Amino acid sequence: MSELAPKANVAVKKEREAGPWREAWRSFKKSKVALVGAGIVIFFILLAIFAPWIAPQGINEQNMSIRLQAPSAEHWLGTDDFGRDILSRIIHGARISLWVGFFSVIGSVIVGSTLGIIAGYYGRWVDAIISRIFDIMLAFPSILLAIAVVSVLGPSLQNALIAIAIINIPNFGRLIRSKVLSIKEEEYITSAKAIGMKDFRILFSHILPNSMAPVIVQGTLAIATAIIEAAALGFLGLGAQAPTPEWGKMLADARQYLINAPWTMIFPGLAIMLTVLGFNLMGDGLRDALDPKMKS
Amino acid sequence: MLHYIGRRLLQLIPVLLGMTFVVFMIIRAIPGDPAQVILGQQATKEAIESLRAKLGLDNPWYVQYFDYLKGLFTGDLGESLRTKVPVQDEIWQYLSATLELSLFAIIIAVIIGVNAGIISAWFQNSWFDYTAMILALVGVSMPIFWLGLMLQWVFGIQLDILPTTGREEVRDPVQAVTGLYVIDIFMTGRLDQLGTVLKHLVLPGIALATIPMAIIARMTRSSMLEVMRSDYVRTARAKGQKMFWVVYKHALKNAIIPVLTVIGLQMGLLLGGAILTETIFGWPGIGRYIYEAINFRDYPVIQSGILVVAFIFVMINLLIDLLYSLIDPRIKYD
Amino acid sequence: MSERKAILQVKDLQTSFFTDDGVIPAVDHIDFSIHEGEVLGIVGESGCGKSVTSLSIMGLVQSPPGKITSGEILYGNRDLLKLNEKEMRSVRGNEVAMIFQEPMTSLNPLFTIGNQLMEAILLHKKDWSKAQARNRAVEMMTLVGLPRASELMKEYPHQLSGGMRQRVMIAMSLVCDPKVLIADEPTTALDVTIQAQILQLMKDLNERLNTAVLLITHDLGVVAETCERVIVMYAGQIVEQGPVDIIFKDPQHPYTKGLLQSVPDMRYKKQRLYSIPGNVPRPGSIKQGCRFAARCEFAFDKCLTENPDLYQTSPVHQTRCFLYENEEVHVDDRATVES
Amino acid sequence: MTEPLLKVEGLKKYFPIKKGLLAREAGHVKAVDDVSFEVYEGETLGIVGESGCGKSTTGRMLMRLLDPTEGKVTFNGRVLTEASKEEMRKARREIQMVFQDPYASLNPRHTIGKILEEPLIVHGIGDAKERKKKVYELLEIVGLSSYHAKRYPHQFSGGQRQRIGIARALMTNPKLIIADEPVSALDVSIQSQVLNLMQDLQKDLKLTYIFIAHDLGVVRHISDRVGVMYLGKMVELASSEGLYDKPLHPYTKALLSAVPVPDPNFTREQIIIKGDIPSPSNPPSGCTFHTRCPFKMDVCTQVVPKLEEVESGHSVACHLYNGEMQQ
Amino acid sequence: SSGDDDNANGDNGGDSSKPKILVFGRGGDSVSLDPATVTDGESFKVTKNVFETLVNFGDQDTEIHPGLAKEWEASDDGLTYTFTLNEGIKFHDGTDFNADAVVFNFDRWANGSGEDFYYYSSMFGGYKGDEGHVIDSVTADGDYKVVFKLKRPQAPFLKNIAMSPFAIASPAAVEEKGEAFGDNPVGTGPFKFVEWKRNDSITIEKNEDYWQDGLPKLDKVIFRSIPDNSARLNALTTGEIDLADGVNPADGATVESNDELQLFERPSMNVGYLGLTSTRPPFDNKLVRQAINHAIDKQAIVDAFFEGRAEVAKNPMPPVIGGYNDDIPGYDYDPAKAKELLAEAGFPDGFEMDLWAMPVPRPYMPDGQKVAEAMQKNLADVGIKANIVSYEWATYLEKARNGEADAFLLGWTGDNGDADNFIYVLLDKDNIGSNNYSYYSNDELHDILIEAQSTVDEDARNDLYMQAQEIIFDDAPWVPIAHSTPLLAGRADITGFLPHPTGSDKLETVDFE
Ligand SMILES: Nc1ncnc2c1ncn2[C@@H]1O[C@H](COP(=O)(O)OP(=O)(O)OP(=O)(O)O)[C@@H](O)[C@H]1O
Ligand SMILES: Nc1ncnc2c1ncn2[C@@H]1O[C@H](COP(=O)(O)OP(=O)(O)OP(=O)(O)O)[C@@H](O)[C@H]1O
Ligand SMILES: [Mg+2]
Ligand SMILES: [Mg+2]
Repeated sequence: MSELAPKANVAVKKEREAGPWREAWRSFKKSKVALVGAGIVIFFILLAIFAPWIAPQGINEQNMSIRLQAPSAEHWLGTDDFGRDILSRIIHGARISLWVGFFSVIGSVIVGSTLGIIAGYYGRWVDAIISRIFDIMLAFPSILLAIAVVSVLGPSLQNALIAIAIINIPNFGRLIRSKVLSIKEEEYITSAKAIGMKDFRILFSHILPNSMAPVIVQGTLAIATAIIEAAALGFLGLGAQAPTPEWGKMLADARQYLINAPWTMIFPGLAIMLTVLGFNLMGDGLRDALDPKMKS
Repeated sequence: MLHYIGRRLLQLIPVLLGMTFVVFMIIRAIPGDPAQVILGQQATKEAIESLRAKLGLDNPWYVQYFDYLKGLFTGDLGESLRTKVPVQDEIWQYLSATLELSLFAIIIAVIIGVNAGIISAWFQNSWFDYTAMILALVGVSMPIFWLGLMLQWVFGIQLDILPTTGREEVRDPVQAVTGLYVIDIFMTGRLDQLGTVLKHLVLPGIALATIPMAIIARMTRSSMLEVMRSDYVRTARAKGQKMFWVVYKHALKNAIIPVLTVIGLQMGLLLGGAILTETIFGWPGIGRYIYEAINFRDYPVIQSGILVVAFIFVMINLLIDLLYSLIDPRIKYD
Repeated sequence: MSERKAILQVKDLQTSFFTDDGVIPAVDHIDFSIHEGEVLGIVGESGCGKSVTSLSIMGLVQSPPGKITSGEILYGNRDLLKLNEKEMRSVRGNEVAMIFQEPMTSLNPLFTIGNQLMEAILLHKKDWSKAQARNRAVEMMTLVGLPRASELMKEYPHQLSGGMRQRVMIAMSLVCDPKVLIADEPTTALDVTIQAQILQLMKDLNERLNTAVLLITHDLGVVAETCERVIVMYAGQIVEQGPVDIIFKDPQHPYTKGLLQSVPDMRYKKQRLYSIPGNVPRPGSIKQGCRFAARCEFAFDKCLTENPDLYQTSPVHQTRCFLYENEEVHVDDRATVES
Repeated sequence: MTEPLLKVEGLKKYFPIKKGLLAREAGHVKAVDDVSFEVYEGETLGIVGESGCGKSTTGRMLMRLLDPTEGKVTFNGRVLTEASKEEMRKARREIQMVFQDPYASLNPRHTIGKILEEPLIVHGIGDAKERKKKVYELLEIVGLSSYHAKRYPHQFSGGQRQRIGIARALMTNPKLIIADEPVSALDVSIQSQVLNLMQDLQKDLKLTYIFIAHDLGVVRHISDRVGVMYLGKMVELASSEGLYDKPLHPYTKALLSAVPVPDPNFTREQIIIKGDIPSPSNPPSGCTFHTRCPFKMDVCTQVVPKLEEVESGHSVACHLYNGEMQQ
Repeated sequence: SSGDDDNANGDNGGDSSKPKILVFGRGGDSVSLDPATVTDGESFKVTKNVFETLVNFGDQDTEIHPGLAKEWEASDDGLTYTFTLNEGIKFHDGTDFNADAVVFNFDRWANGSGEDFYYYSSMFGGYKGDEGHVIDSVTADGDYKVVFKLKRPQAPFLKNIAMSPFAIASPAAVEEKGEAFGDNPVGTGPFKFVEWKRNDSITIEKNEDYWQDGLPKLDKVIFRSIPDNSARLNALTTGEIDLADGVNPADGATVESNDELQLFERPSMNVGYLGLTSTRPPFDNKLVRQAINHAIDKQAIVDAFFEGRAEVAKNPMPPVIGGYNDDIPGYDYDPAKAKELLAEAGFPDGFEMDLWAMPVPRPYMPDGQKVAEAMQKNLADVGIKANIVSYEWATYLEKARNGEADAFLLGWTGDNGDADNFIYVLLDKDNIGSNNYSYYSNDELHDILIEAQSTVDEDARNDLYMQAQEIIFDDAPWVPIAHSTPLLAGRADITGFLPHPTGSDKLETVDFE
């Protein structure tokens, strides 16, 4: 870089600003709602990264003598039935939810996209088989599928993550498949063929990059859903195991204190809602920025 | 048209068969033994072995699978390992409970969601639009079980104005005819029960309706916005038509098609996905039925339950597809 | 030639779009009028503001982001811009009707042709019975040369070809005997043979019903064959205006000249086409000077700094170019023009 | 007589229409139905016709972007219709295409530099530096500048995009360029720029064009010979003077008379033909134009007229003329 | 009475002839209403009120009282029992209850096979013809006398006979209904079966011809399943149900502070424990097991997660059972001692282990997950890193039974209040692979337990069990945690409700004030 003349440097920068991703970022920036969403998401990401330093307490510092205390100066969000600081647990819990959200979605994107591309590109019986598999998975009530998967693998955070990833595979698969089908018909693909390009190159250098925008949007929204699904599994006792401060599990554990100590129940719920809201807002903004024509 | 339905139904067969196979394999992969569950914690090993033999669980899986399929083709959904009740005898009772709740929820969701979406699109960027869309986002962001508990806490316990569990006042039960109580009370002439039946529907209904309502509202809005920009809407206005009719006649009919898809999908999700709501509100529905069957490793119930839910899901979507052709004369299925 | 009354006068109309990228004055202070029974053409390249002009007259500019920021549109002695929504509705379709570019999408695909035609009638003829409306609809369809009119009433738009749909649109716009018909590129989407049919039809109707027609197009050939007077627009402004035979024979504005020369003529083969250098600017992108200056081979310093007025170069001819600044003639009443 | 650069014989494309329970083929759209013509080196062959008559389909089949149902395409002595996939891919270096919608045919996520370089990479021409040089060279040739290479398609105007499309087609030094409505999407003032560019390039680079369009003025301007298509068939083929000055086929006559001329004083005998173009899935029997033809005879409804040369270099498929010759 | 007046959806208002309906909310539905065929408590909860047994347990204990039989006599060798039946009792279908009916029922059970009558085969050593079958014959001696002959003495015979599965069903109905009897139960009990909405509710109504005068007090009882404990309590609060089984200990105080509600405690006859699989290292080392016993702060657990409504356990059976050894000191909470023992066992730095937590609440362990969490902390304090593991209940049981767990939480509720039903069943080597989940095996203990089974003399028998408990204490195969007092809650105006330690409550004396 240093070898470039300053003028060239400016020019390069200016040109780069005009790329489609830059354009998207520019229009994303314009949406206040999307920025609020991104703000919330970044806030929780920071919480997750710096949890050990931010949180006043660790995950499992039990102190039976201060069980179920209402929010106070000392414990902003109160304490739970082990006398642990709820705020601290929520902060640590951000790690879990984001982790599950991100990685389950990455898992479904990888598997789903691969299947979707194969189906969309090769068509015929390959498509028929893969599409039928997607149909089967979609017709399966998703929470039951998750329960079944977790039952097979045993309850743990990791398995909940796998279950959620599996549930979402057909969504991404279908999305990519239909995208591939429509991009296949685009004129720039015809023109790529017309210059004598090989299929493989068309697939990876033209079709794939152009299908990414909706995947990113769908991915962001799927993170939101995944967080809720993870919480639901946690709530059913099929997710993270104690003393992991998974938000859904915290909620489940707090159920019996709904009347006596509602704060144990309200705050983890709010944490889930806020995070999910953040991802949803951001996904919406991304959709408008990246792919205005795509519908939810 | 009939051809089309025929083809769709034909296509259904491999999907449903694949489904039974997947379910069959999954539930047998789940550790835990029905015999153990049936006999409980106290059971001896021998007792369990002999029960397994009696239930035919010691046959190779393919024998069991083909037996099950054979049953299916003769309309036999199998019988519960635990209660010995044939699945087809009791499934309707659960299904109808879920159907009633889901229908109630989807009706609320459609009425409110569609109208909110329309008004938001009509008055784009107004305060109503912003409020409705933020609420819709909050709606899809709320864990349903949390919402359910909060509703119980507020309306059931703090305000004490609505019942929190079940479908009916058990002291004065509804005589089930169709299983849809709102209809049954008309058939049995017990209109006085209407109030309690509806009251029982309210909280679980709201909990269940929130997410579809939000999704429908958002979908309607974006679909309406697109349609409102179309040439024929401009034509309608150029004729001098009132905005209200432009929106509700010309635009809505066109905008509703993608919304219908969403409604169909959501209805399907409600059917199978109401487990949490059903658990929290003590609703004796199919979700809980299957969930409990999973806990009890009641294989035939799980298999047939999921099969029935999937079947209804697929049928709803077929119905929605047929609805399209009613709405849109361009869509001809043949 | 007879003297005709102006039926619709557009005065100093400015319509702007308030977008994220700034304010776009899509129509920038234009004045013109349509006379009873005449066919007035507006030509211009894509994006020059033709459609926005017509939508402004109808009060159908999409808002937000669009807004009429100044001017008057006088219909008779009423300013359409001052009417409330209800009054405006009674004008739309009734006194001023409009047909659009895309016959494929301008009819609602989910309602029958009959339904849509009768809707247009019953909206304005409140006391008519359905049967009356149906008769009228069939009558109008027959008038525009649609075969099997009464059967078509029961059919849906997708069952009709593009030419038939455009005829339906024309029939629909005429059901209430409007005084003014605005046709925004009514034939652009059609094939030439069909275009010829539709243009012929419009000319016939104009003669028979004496409806004033504002024909918007980008095709100079269509203007030459159909219109009496023409307005040439460029980047939101009128750059030249006058009778068709004068403007086509003796164009004044360099843009009009260039445009006429760059069209390949089917009748003979030119060795090389004239081409105007550069691109069509987006409205609002040129802040200073004549909007055509950058592409104009006659441009001089003043053109780059000042925006020329529309100079009256003859009683019937106006040009927005400094070259004609000094040839201006004065006419007392611009509304009454001899042609 | 020299060998034609491209020879097309009996080209057909039937698209199946699927129907019913098991998606049986219930019929065909006869998009292109037995079209033959030749293109000579250095000339421009124009193809005109109304929408849906099979112009694009023909163009695409020449490049095997669509596989013909029947027929033979010979390019430079090679039979393309029998070439393997790989051979065909290589042949595309010599035949290139320019598309109607310049925006849709450029990958929105690639820079112009990348878009232009790609044909070279695909055909393994030159090293990185040479390729870059060639990109800049062509940008200049089509009237853009080298700094445009870093931009994305959406940052250009329609005319500029079409120049890019043309530049891309020229990257591999092709012999033949098939231009499918290259100016239809452009404004008049831009259209003339592009037409001029194409003419200049043809002269400088000795290109051969097949120029597909529906605008008869444009076709006349650019073509040496013109073929008129109607409903999948070539109904008339002649030198452009011959065709425009003395059209033979009733359809050609009607077409020519329907084109509005930008001269208010020009009057001509207008032949307004009635009705719409019939559907290619159910074309009329005999001569497909008989349903709209003002000169319809009995034979027209039954016998398909053949494209026959009635004057030197002027062929027509019409019983009015074919009959003459028979008598 | 105005019993129903404050009920949220009360019907007809307050006239005194209004039927008294009790809605009993509970955690699950019954499996079948033929008590002989089922094993689950939720089925017995209903059948207990539809059917009756020859002899009854006490109202809140497992002492034996007359039931359908007004008196009985055992021979000295403990091999013959003669029951004299009450006269004039009719089944709900109108047929007579008599000696033939009793014989019919016992024959039906004895002729079973496989798992038809699980409790019969497990309590009486199998079916007719089996090696271990205890009952030699059951014969009628006239209309109202039944004679049981045993092959060998069985100490808890009467307690067994009193168990819900051995309730007498109408022979006519059994024969008529066949397989469907479980859906149409006919007994002699205070309530008659009316309707069963599966997974939702079971309705039984007053048996007007009940043989005990003035009983039952209620006109109707509706058992409703509401799986979630909190939801069930909510339903009670809002008046949708009148009585709630399975109240979370945490909610005990809430109920007590609510004037409209009252709290019931079910007398404890259970044990909750942490099993240490003694075949898995390092739990094969007695010192390690003892160390863990010292490491866990049982009192704190009881205080926090049983809300104090339990007794800290030191033996594998609760104090109400005859033969309980109160002299055993128990392992006190002593982390230092625990560390010492660990060091002695060769684990000065502790070790890592899996700690299995029950996924479902059970009366003996209201919240296994939380107990495990507390234990995890205790173990961490002595250097043991415990990872909490949980499986779905069915899986959990199967895996634990296979000995796959290092340490697991579990518990037991007694069936008949006999020591054998705890110690032998849970800790004898015979029951490894069945209810001896901890794989504990001690031959000395085995001999004692076998001897006790056939010792008819009460005191001698109790001595044997005292010894047994000492052995177990020393070997420490478990960490006994608590004998809980399961909670129920009901409307304040409920009277005469006496929760039974076995979990099956008789409702004939229940009334509204
Ligand atoms: N909804 C809108 N939002 C923002 N800008 C708009 C909108 N509609 C029109 N414009 C702007 O107004 C200008 C004029 O548009 P208009 O549709 O009148 O052009 P036109 O002359 O009809 O072109 P065409 O021949 O393409 O139909 C365009 O440059 C466009 O940028
Ligand atoms: N993939 C396809 N499947 C079925 N029918 C097709 C397909 N492609 C084209 N057709 C049909 O073939 C006919 C000829 O199409 P083609 O695109 O070649 O026409 P065209 O002359 O290029 O028209 P236009 O001027 O509209 O571009 C049309 O009727 C069209 O509907
Ligand atoms: Mg326009
Ligand atoms: Mg084409």
